[in-house]
Amino acid sequence: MDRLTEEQAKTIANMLRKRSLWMIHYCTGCGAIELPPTMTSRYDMSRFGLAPFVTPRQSDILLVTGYVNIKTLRRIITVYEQMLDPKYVIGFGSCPINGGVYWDSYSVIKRLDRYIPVDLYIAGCMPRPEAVITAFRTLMDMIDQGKADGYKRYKRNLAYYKENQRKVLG
Amino acid sequence: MNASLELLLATPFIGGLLAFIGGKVHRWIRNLIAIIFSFATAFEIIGYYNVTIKGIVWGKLFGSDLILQTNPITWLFLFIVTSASFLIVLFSIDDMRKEEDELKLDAYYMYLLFVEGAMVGIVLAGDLITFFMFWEIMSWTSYFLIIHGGKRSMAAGYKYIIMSVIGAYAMFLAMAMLYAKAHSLVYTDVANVLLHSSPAFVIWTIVLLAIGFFVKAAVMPLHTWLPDAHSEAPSPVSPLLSGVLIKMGAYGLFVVLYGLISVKLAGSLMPSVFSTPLLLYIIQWLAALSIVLATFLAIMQEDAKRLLAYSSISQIGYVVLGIATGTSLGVAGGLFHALNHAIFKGLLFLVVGAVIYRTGTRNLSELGGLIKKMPFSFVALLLGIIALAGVPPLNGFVSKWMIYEALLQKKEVFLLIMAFVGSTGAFLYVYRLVHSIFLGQLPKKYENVKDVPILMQIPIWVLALLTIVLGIMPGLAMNVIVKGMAFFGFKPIAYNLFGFPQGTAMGALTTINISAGLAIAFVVAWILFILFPKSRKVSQYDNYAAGQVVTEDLKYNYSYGFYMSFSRVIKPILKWSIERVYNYWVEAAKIFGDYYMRRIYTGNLETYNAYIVIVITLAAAFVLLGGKIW
Amino acid sequence: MVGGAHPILLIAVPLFFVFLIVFFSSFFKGIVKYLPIIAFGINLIVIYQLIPEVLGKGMVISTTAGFKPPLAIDIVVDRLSLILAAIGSVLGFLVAIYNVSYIDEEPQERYYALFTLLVTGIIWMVVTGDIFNLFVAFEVTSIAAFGLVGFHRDQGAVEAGFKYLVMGSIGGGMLLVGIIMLYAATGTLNMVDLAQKSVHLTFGQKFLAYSMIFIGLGIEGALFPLNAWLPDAHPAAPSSVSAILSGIMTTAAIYALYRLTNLMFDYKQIYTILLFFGLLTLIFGEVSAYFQQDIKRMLAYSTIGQTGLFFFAFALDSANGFQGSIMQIINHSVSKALLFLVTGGMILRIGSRKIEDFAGLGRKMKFSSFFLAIGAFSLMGLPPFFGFWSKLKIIFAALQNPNFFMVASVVIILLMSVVEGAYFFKLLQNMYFGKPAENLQISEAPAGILISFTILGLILIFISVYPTPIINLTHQVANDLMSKSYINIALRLGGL
Amino acid sequence: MVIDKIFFTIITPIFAFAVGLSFMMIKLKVSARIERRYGPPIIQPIYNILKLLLKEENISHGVIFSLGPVIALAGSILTVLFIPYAGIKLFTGSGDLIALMYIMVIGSLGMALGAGESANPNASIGISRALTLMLGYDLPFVIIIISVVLYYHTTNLADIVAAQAHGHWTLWSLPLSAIVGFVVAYGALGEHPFDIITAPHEVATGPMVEYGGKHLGFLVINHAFHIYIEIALFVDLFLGGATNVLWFYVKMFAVFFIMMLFDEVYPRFKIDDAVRFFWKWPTIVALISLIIVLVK
Repeated sequence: MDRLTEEQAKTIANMLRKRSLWMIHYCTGCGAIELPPTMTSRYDMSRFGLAPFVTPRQSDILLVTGYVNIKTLRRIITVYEQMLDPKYVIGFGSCPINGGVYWDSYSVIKRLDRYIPVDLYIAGCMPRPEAVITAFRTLMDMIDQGKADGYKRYKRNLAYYKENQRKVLG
Repeated sequence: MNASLELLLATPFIGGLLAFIGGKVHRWIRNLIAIIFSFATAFEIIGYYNVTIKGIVWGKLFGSDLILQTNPITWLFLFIVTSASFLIVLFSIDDMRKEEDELKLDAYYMYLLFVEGAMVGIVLAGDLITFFMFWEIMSWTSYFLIIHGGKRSMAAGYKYIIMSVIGAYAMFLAMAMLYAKAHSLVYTDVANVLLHSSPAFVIWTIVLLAIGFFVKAAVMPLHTWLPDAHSEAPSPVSPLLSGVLIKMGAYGLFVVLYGLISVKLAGSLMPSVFSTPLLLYIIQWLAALSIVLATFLAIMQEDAKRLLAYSSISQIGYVVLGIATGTSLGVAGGLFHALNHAIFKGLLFLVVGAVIYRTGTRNLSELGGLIKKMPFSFVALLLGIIALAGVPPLNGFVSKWMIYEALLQKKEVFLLIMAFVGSTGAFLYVYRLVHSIFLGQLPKKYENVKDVPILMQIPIWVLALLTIVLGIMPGLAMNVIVKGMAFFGFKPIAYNLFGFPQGTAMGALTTINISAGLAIAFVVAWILFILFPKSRKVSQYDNYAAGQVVTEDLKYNYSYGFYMSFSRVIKPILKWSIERVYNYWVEAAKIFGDYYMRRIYTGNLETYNAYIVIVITLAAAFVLLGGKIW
Repeated sequence: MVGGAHPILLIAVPLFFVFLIVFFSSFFKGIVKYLPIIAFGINLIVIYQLIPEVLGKGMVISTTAGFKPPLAIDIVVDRLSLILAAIGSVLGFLVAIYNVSYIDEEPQERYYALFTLLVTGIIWMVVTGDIFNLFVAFEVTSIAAFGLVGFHRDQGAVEAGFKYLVMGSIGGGMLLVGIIMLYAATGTLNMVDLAQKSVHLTFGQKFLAYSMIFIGLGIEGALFPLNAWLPDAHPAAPSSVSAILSGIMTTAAIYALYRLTNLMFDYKQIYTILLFFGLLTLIFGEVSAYFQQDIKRMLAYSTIGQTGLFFFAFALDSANGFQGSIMQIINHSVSKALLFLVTGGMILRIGSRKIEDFAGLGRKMKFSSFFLAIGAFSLMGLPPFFGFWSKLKIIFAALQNPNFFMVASVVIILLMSVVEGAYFFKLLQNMYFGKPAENLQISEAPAGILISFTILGLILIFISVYPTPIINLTHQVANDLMSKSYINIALRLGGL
Repeated sequence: MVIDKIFFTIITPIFAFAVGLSFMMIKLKVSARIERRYGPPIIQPIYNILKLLLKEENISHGVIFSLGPVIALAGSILTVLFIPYAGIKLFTGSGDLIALMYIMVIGSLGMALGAGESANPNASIGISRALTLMLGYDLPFVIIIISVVLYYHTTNLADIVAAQAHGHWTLWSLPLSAIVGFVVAYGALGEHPFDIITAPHEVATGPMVEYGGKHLGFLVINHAFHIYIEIALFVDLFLGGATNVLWFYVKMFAVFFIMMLFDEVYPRFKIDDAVRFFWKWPTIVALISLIIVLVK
């Protein structure tokens, strides 16, 4: 064990992490409808070690499926902060990117990554299960290469995120 | 150290009186006297360890001797009584300090020591008069202890004393019948007479005596006083009642069953079921029913002390069940469980008392999270509940194991099933206790709570230590029990310091291996655990609530109706209440009595004179019939 | 006429003091209240001097007016009489002290005269050896009691006094009829003589006379169903008088019944009937007591119950039964008098007789409450108090020859003991732990009251922790009764 | 001799863990195939456990919160030592079947304590359900234990195994008991329809709701032990144990495989219905079996 350098240990850890990704899906909008086919026998995301989980403590991925308004943002932040490092966020569909069809709504958050660090977006309305799976594969690659460092960014730029959150949530 | 038995008996009584008088001078003098005398009593019994004294005449009444005696079984109960009393006096010093009325406190210590003395008297008694006398003294002195608790405790105490008196008089009737036959109530004489009596007489004697003991031991269906009395009594009194006082019923049962009559005699008098005399078998069933029903009721409770009170009914069921088996192993198990129950139930009541002392409530749904504030109490409570649930490696397991094995040997499967289920049920209610008091979220109002003063912790720790010591080394207690049982004519059972070798029971038990194994397994698991990254402590409000933010004003704790789903399952049983049956009859009797009393003492002179005329008429009729009505 | 003390003094001295009270009342009123104390103090001295004599020989006899028995009225003090006379004198003495603080209502001189007369009559009743003399004593007692019951002169007291008067008169009349019947049949009034001569009478003759005597004494002695005056009279009377009435007067009547039954009517059938009377009295007394709200009424009913208990024990017709009965009489006299005295003091302070108003008194009147508790415990028969020993004896006696009826009786007795426990514990609980009324400002009872019941309470405690002498004494008494030694000794000592 | 004992003491928990883990692996794959999925890689449970253990951050709600999984694991390791397998009987002489029944509880106690300390109502409800369910399956369980013990006249598990040698399995002699035993072991494992305790959709995995990271990793390891304990006990009691490891494994696998099939087809009970179920049919059947033993 002691022969392993920290770098190598991290590599091994990342290798393990990418093979076992547990996901909590925060279903705010219509996007969740695409998840059942992703999980079940047609696409079967468990092939990649992905599995849906229920509490933030157990999960590695926060999947925000759909638009985020002010009310749900507070919950998303709570859930995100309760997750254990390393943790990743995926914005699902166009709404978390720019508000989607709700772009001019008074209560909808336009850009999720102003409030929590999003590692990956899946564009589309709705993204097909194939797109979802591709996204997960991409995330795995990112983890493997150490690029999925949203949680580190969040810690580094905590003041920035908190400021943005405060502005919206009051 | 070999003082006379009279001195041992007198010590607590003298102590009580002195404490009462000392209280007039200063409260610390009173406290000191109470401590010294209760300790002296506990210290005096050391001299009687494994000593058998056949009998000392300490008085004479109506031509029969009053006798004190001791043997190892006596010593076991003496040990329970005196050491528990000492610890409870220690605990009382701080706990009862909140009582402002010094006179009440003086009386409290007096009665505390009187109860101890009465129990010592019961245990030392060598004849039934002495036994009954101290039994009655115990009843009324403990009554005064119970009603210290305030308004609600008065109703509880009233119920207690009335039921005790009824039980005692049932016992008294049996004694009087015995006296008529034997013209002496010394145990040996009584035993001789019973040996040559008719079966009906022996059975009636046992039944009547057993009623007396069962009221005190709270065996169903005579238990209804216990939940009220034990929960409403002051915190230090509850362990005395639950831990020690109800054991007197078990002791009495033991003495009657094996001192006065023997199993062989009982077997020759009545048919046997599962090689147990019928009467004993009925007692076993009552005990087993106590175990199961009281366990179910305990699961439903919302009040910590009431929960423990019901648990006492269930645990005393094990003691009685063990004693009533009639085999060496079972009786030894029953007696050992009496000791164990005194230890862990005393411990649990003291801890709950400590919690009440700091928080002022015993309502389980109002407590929670106290582990952060009272860690020592938590550990003690944890040991107590593990022992109570009969989980190795603590003491409750060993005695329960003995009872199970004894029942297995006798193939009394239905009783065994009930005993097992009671034990599993115990796991439910003890978890309720630890969960609702110590685990979960800490309400804001208890943020400044801290552990209890050292004087209250000492008794807790002594008892906690005993659960471990007797759990790992049951041989320490078995020494006394086996020697004492030889005195009552039981076959010796093989045992060693750490359990029971193969052949005693249907299996073997080596407690040291279990505890050592557990310790090693724990260390291994712990080392594995700390190899991985250290954890960060989070606040109790940083909690999963499906995204909701938990705030202080939100009670985010599940503690009311903890086993609601289970109560739905046993609803048919819960509909039944023995207490309601009793109340119904008592009310009916009251209405009946009131009605006829008013018809007779009308306050009307004419009616009264009519009575005189009636008597004259009857007398005349009697004369006219020549004095031969019958 | 031996050893310096003459038993006649037991009656003569207090009677003399009655006259003194009447005499002094018109010009030197202040001294009147202390005269009964002196009278019964002297009585106590007399009794003390009689003790060795009586215990030694078994009996002391003195005759009056120079005649020889059976013509003369003789005073016979045997062990049983001595016990009752001693109780009477002690209670008389203590209540006399009690009166000093207790009675402040006019006309005091009449009260003291009647009171002295009452106690004298009671003592007289127990020491007389002549059946007509017994009737006289009975009437003296009754008349004094009628007056005292109505002493308060409010409506309740007058009503109670009247009821008592009517029933007591019937009782006196019946007693007289019975005595006349006996006299007509035998031609003698001396008890010993009567006992010897009545042997020749048929059961029928005797039984009719006995029924009359039984009714007469039963009314006074509170036997069911003749006792209906009692629950009214005891609460209505001043507590001092209740103590005497409850503590010794009913007992004296019962004593007379014992004596006559034992001497002349010693039949199995009679005892069997008496058993039923005892049990019924016990049941109705105790059950009624449970429902009372008025403490003195409760104690009065309790007296009925206790009477039933010791009467039952007597009716067992065995040495053990007699012993238990007499022990219970002692216990009842001392405890019940104690209870009445204590509650008298409490009622004086709080001005109410309702049990619920006694709440919280345990804190305000510590001594009173303490002695109340002790008296109640002894009555309930809880160890280590004297009542326990006596109840133990009674139960053992009842089950000496266990048969179904006896076991059933014992079950009833024990059940009634439970009822007794129920109401006494209710009282004690209320007293010690009940919530007192707002601003209850009361102090301990006045000195005279305190002294008297403290002495009585200490006596009770003493006989509780050291019952041996009394057990031995009552054992002898029971043997006396069994062997009818009354007749033999009286014959030897010239009582006839 | 002593060396042997120490060696096996070390090797037994590892063996038990390996067996349990292998079953977990197979289960994922088999259930995926029944659901016509491809399923995760066969060693997915190892990835999961290692990932959980290697989480960079762990949270704790207090000492007991952390100790809970440790006590649970310690209890499981201890229990494993008391179960004889493949002719190896380590501590079986120190604690018989009855002792074993209560040693098994230690693990649950640790779990319950930790869950309680997490201060989450979901955890408390989960524990409440777990204990209630335990009371439910305990009734038939003790009845079959008693009937087996009375049948063989010993409470020593090793002796019971020995008595079943040469194919005299309890399964053949007491078939009703064996059926009930299977139901009970199945209920104790908490698979469908008895997964009321962890029911993710109702109480968010119940006792484990606040657990993540290495704590959860320990609980998963504990689950592997748990599977081993329940099935090994069943095999020892009813299928005659085994003389060698392979044969033991095959028997265990057979039992587990049937269990997996049940797991796939049932929905979930309500907790009180589960208790009622256990107190009805399994209890009646067990009692019948017990009476048969008694009459014999």
